[in-house]
Amino acid sequence: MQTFTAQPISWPESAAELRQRARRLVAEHPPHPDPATRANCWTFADPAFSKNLGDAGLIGMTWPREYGGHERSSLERYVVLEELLAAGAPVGAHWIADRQTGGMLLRYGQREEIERWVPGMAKGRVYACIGLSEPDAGSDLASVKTTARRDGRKWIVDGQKVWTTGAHFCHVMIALVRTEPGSQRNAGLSQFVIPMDAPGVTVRPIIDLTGGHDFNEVFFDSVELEEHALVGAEGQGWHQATAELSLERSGPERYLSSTALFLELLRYVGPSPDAHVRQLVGRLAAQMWTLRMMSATVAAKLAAGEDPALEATIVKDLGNSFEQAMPELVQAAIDLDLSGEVPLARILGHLLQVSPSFSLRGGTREILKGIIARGLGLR
Amino acid sequence: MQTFTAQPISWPESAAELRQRARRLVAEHPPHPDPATRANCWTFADPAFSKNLGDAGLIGMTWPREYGGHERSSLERYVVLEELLAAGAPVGAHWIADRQTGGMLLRYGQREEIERWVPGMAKGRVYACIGLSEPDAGSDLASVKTTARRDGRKWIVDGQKVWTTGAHFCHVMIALVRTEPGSQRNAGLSQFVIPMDAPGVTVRPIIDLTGGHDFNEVFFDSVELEEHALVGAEGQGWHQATAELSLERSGPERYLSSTALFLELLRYVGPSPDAHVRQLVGRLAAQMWTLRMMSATVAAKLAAGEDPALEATIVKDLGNSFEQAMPELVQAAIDLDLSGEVPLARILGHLLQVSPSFSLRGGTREILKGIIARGLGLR
Amino acid sequence: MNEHQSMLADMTQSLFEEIGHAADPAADWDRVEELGLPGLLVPENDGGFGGSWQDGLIVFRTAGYHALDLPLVEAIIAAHIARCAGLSGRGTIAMAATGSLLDNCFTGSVSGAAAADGAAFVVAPSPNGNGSMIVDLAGQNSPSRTAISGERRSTLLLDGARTVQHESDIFMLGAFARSAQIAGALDAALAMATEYANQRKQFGRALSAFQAVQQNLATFACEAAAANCAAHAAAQALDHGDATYEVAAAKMRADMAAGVGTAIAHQVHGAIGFTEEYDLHWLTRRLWTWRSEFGNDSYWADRLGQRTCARGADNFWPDLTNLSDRLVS
Amino acid sequence: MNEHQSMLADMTQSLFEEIGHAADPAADWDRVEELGLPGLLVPENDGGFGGSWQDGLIVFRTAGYHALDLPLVEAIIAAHIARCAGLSGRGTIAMAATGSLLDNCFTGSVSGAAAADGAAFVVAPSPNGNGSMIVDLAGQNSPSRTAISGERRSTLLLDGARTVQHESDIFMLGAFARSAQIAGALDAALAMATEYANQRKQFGRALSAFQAVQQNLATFACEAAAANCAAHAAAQALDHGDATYEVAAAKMRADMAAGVGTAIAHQVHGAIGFTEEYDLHWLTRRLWTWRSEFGNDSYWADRLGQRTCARGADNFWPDLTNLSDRLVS
Repeated sequence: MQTFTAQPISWPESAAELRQRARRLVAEHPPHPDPATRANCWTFADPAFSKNLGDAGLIGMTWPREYGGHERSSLERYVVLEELLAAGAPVGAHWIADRQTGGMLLRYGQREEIERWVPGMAKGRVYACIGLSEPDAGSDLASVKTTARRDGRKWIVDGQKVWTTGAHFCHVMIALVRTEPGSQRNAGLSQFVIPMDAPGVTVRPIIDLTGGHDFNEVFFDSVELEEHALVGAEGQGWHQATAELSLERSGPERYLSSTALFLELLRYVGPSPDAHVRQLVGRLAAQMWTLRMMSATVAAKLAAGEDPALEATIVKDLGNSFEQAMPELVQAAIDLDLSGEVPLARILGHLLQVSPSFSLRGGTREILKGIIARGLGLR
Repeated sequence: MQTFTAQPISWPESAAELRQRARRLVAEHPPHPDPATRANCWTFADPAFSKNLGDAGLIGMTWPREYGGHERSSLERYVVLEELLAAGAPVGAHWIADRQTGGMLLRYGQREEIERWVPGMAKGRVYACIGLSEPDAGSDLASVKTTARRDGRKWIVDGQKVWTTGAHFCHVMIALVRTEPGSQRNAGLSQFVIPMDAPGVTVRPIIDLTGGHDFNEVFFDSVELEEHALVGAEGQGWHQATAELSLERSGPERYLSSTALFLELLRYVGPSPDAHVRQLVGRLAAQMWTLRMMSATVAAKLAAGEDPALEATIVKDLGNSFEQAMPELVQAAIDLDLSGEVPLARILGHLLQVSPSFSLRGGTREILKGIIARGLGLR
Repeated sequence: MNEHQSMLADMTQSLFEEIGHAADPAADWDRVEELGLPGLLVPENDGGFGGSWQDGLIVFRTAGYHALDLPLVEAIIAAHIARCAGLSGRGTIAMAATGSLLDNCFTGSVSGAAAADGAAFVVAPSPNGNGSMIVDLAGQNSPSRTAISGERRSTLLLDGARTVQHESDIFMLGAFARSAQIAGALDAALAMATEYANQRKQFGRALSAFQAVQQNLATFACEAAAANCAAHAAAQALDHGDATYEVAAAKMRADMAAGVGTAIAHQVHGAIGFTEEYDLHWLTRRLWTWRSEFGNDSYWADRLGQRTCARGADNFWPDLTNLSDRLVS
Repeated sequence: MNEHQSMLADMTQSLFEEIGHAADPAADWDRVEELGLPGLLVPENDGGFGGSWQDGLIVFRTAGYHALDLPLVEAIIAAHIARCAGLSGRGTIAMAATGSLLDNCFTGSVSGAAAADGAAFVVAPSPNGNGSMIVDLAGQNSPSRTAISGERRSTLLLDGARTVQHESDIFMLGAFARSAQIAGALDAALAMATEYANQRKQFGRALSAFQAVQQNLATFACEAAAANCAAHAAAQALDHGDATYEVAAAKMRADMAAGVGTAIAHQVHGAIGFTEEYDLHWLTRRLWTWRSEFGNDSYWADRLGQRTCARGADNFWPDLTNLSDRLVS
C-alpha cells in the first residue's frame, strides 16, 4: 500500500530573499483592473510580466544554466511560484512552458529543439501549449486520432486537438500523435514539437460560458516537421506524456487558485464577523495551510531526487476539491447581491461559473482517484 | 426518465385526533431512562408498549378488520408512525411485523399462516424478523445458500441467516431460501414462514461495537415446516422479497431517527445560540421539513393506490445521508466533553458509533443509488 | 393536478420551450401578455386569471426549466401585489430598498431589481421594515447590468417616486419564486446530464456505465426531488395563509440542491459544458444567480434557526405538525 | 527521519503492535516504563530521553495506529511539563479546570482527565486562563468513566490540592497529541479497509473492483495524508517555538479527516465493522473520541478564524510564509 509519506520540510535559506524579489516584481507591475481576472491569474497571459520575470531569473529556475536556467532547487522554485499565485500575478503566458514544456524538452527533446526553444522560455518570451485532448474523447487521453507519418526525412502531421489552453498566443506545442498506423489506445503514440506558425496549423477559439477565451481547437493540415521534432523515442509518447501530467499535478496552483477569493472574503467580512463566518474562515485557513504543507512536501521530495507522483496526485485531488468547494461555500455563507459591484461579488460570480472546470485541467477527479486507488493496491 | 413527481399532500381529517391518541400513549408510558436508547427507539423492544399500541388500534392500521386491522389509509398510518418516532417511543418489538411482515403475509401468505400470525401482530403481541442476509454475502442478497427441500408434505430447511434484527425476541421469521437445487443468484428462491420456536432453529447473538445486541445469527438444522409455510409462489421469492424491501424504504424512520439528537441539540444550545449554531439548526430543520414532506408524499401515493417504489428509494437515500451526516455535523459544531453526562453527549456518543450502520438496513447507499440511476434511465 | 392546472402546464410548457433562453424581449413579451400570464395571480374580478400559488408554481417551475429569458415570474408576483394600486404595464420585484418614505414618496435606492428597465413599477421591501412598497417608475431612468445568469438586474436611484404601501412580504414571495425556478432548472439540468451520460462514450463505453457517474446522477436526482417537493409544499402553504416557515425551508433546501446539482451537472458534462454554444450554462448560471437572490442559504438558515431555537425543543415537533395539519383537505 | 528516529519508530511499532488495544494496564505499563518512554520529552539532564516534538509525533502516531490502550501519550506530555516540579510517578493531562487557585492550592474540578485513576499528577489548563497547573493527586480519589473509545476519562473533584504553575499551554499540546493520534489511527483504518476491500467478494467480484469503493478509499487516503502532513508540520513548528497557529490548523484538519475517514471505513466494511469482535471499532471509536477532545472542529476553526480575520487580508499571506520561513534549515 503506497500513500503519502509525510516528512519535515527543509525550507531553503534563500526563501526570504526569493519572496522579496517576487513581491517586488508584482508590486511594480500594474494589477489587472478586474478582480475576477486576478482570481484566475494562472490562465491570464501578460507577456510584459512574463518578460520581467524571465529577466529577473524567476522562470526555468531548475533548468541548466547552459540553456538559460538557474540551477535552483525545486523548493526554491516552489517558493517563487506560490508567491506569484498568491499575489494573483498574471503568469498565464509562460506558465505551461515553465511548468511542463521546458522540462519535457530538456529531458526528452533533441538538441536542435532544446536550443531553439528553451532559452527563450527561460527569458519569458517563448510560450508553449500542450496538444493532448481530441474531439469526442473526453478525459480518455489515449483516444488519439491525429497522426504523424514519415515522408523522407520529414514528418507530416494531420488531425485535430481540442481544449488547448493558450494555443492562440503560444509559439510552440508539444503534441501527442499516433505514429504507428493501426495501433490502439496508448500504444504507437509519439510526441512532437510543433511550431504554432508552421504552415497548416490553424487555431480556432472556443468561447466559454463567461464569454472568455482560454481554450482552442487546433487543426493540423499536412503540417511538415523536421526529423528532430520527434520528442523522445518513437512509440514512447504515452509514457512521456503521462509523466508530464504528473509534473503538472505537483504545482501549488490548485489550492492557490482560491487565494484571491479568500482574500476578498477577508476584506468583505472585516476584522470581527459573526461566528458562522469566523468558523468558515478558520476551516478554509486550516485547509489552505495543510495544502501548502503538502505541496511543499512534494517539492521537497522532488528536490531530494524522489519521484512523488502519487503524492502529487493526492495533493491535486485535495486541491481540486478545495478550490471547487470554496466558491460554493462562500456563496452559501455570505448573503450578497451577485450582480453588484463589490469585488467579492465580482470574484465569486466568476469563480462559481469557472471553478467546476478546474478539475478538467490535468485529469478529472474520477481519474485522479483511480490513480490513488491503484497506489493503495486496490485491484 | 423516471424521478420523484412532487404533488400537494391531502392530510387526513383524522390527523389531529390520531396524533393526540399517539401522544397520550407515549406520555403514559415511562420513557427509557437512557437518552441513547430513545435515540434508537425503533430498534428498542418494549413489549408492554407494543401491547398498548395494539390495544389502541395503532398497529396494522391499514390491514383488513377481518384479521385485526383497522382499514385506515396509508396517510393515517403515516401520521401515527411519525408521532411515535418523533417522540422516541420504544416501537422496536412490533416494528417489523407492522411495517413488513404483516402486509407480506396478507398479500402472499396462505390462509392458515395469516390466521395464525396476523391478528396477534395487530394486537402488538406477535413480533417478526426477516431472514435475508447470509454469511459472506455482504449486501449481495441474492447470494442465498440456505435451502428448503420437499419431504412428503413437509419442507425441510437447512442453512444460516445473519444480521437478523430482533431474532432473539421474535415469534416468527419470513426467510428467503433456495428451493431449486443448483439454481443461481435470484432464480429458484422462495419465502417461508418459520416459527422461531420450531425445533432446529438456533439464535446466536451478535454483539455490536457499543456492547449492544440488535443483530443475530440464526441457524436452521433440518427445520420441518408445514406445506402452507410457503409464502406466495414457489420460485417467486426474490420478486416478493424485493417488493418487501421497497415497503421498508417508504417509512419515515429514516429521517426521524435523528429527531432525538436534534431535540437534545436544541435543549443544549438554548434559545439564542451564536450564528454558527443557529445556522446549523436552520439547515437541519429545513432538511427535516423537506424529508417529512417527501415521506408524506410517498404515503399519499400509496394511499392513492400508486406504486411509489422509486420515490421511496429517493427518500430513503436522502434520509440515510441526512441521519448519517447529522451526528458528524453536531460533533463538529458543538465543543463538548463526550465522556460527560449531559444528555447531548450521551446521545451523540451513541449515534456517532451506530449511525454509520443505518444505511446497512434495507440496502446500502451504493445499491439505493443504483436503483435511482436505473430509474433515471442510465444504462 | 386538476384539469385547469394540466392545461396551464401544457400551455406554458410548449410556449416556454419555444421561447427559452433566446427570447425576444418585445415580441415574446407580447405573446405571454396575449395569454394573460402576467395576470395569473390577479383575481378574476380584477381582470386576472384568478390563479392560486400552486398555479404560480407550475408557471415559475416551467420558466426555470426552460431558462425563460423574460421577466415573467417577477411580473406575475408584482401584478398580484399591485392589483389594487391602479397601475398598468409590466411590474417587477426587487430585493432591498434603503432610503426614506414620506407622504407616499420614496427617495433612496432599490437594489436587486429584475429587468427594471422598461418596467412600469417595482415592488420592493419597505425601507422601514414593514411589508412592501409599490413604486411607480414613470419617468424614472434605470440603467441595468447583466447578472451572471444573463438576466438584467438594476439598482434604481429614485427621487420622490410615488409609492403605495402593501402588507405583503415581497422578499419572502421572491424567495418562493426563486425556489420554484431552481426546482425547474434542476430538473432540466438533470435531464440534460442524464441524456449526455447515455450518449457520450469514453474509454470505449457510455459514460452512464461508470458507477461513479451513476452514483453522482442519483445524488443529483435526490437533490432535485427535494427541491421540487419543498417548492410544492411551500406553494400549498401559501395558498392556506402564513407560509414564512415553509418558504424559508424551501428556499434553504433549494439553495443546497442548487449547489450540489450544478457541480454534478458540470462534472458529468466535462469540458463541453463550459462552452458558450452548449446549452447547459443557461441553466447552471441561473441556478447560481437565483441561489443568492432573495436570501441565500445562510440568510434563511439563520432565520429558521433563530425561530427554531427560540421556540425550543418542546415546541419543535408540535409546531411542525401544526403547519401540516392546517392543510387537511 | 534520522537514525535515532528510525530506531524509535521500529521499537514503538513492534511494542505497540504487540500490546495494542488489549493492553494489560499494569504489566504492559511496566514495559513502556522499562524502555523509558514516558520520559521521551524530558531532557537528558533530567534523566529523560531528550526527545523533540518530532520524536513525540512518532510515538503518538504509532500509539494511534495500534489503538494502544495505555495512557502513554498523556504521560509523556505530563512528564515533559512537570520535569522540574519534583513529582514522580505517572502523570496525565486534562482538558479543563474550574475553581480557585490560592497559595498554590487548587480547589475545584478538573475535567476531561485521561486515566486519572492511578496517576500521580495531572496537568490541566490553569483556571485563571494563563498557562497550566500541575496538580499533585497524592491522596485524591478519582472515579473514572469509560469514554466511547474504551479509554478512561474522569472529572476530578479536588479540595486544596497542591499545584505548581507552568507557562505551557497544555490544551494546545493536548490538541497536538490528539492530531498525531488521529493521523496514526486514520492510516491504520485506511489499511484495514483497503485490505478488506481486496479480500471481500460481493456480487461475484472483489469489493475493490467497484468504482464507488475505489473512489471512496481514494478520498480516505487523501484525508489521511492531509492529517499526517498537518501533524508533521505542527511537530516541526513546535520544535521551533510558538506553534499555536500550526497546532490549531492541524487539529482542525485532523478532525475533518476523522469525520470523513470513519464514515468511509465503516461504509466499506459493512455490517462486520459494527461487530464487537472485529477490530475496526478500536480505531474508529478512538477517532470519534479524539475528535471532540482538546477542542473540536468548531473550537479551533473559531480560534483560527478570529485570528485570521483580525489580521486582515493584507497580512494573511505574509503571516503564512513567515511561519514557514523561520524553519529554514
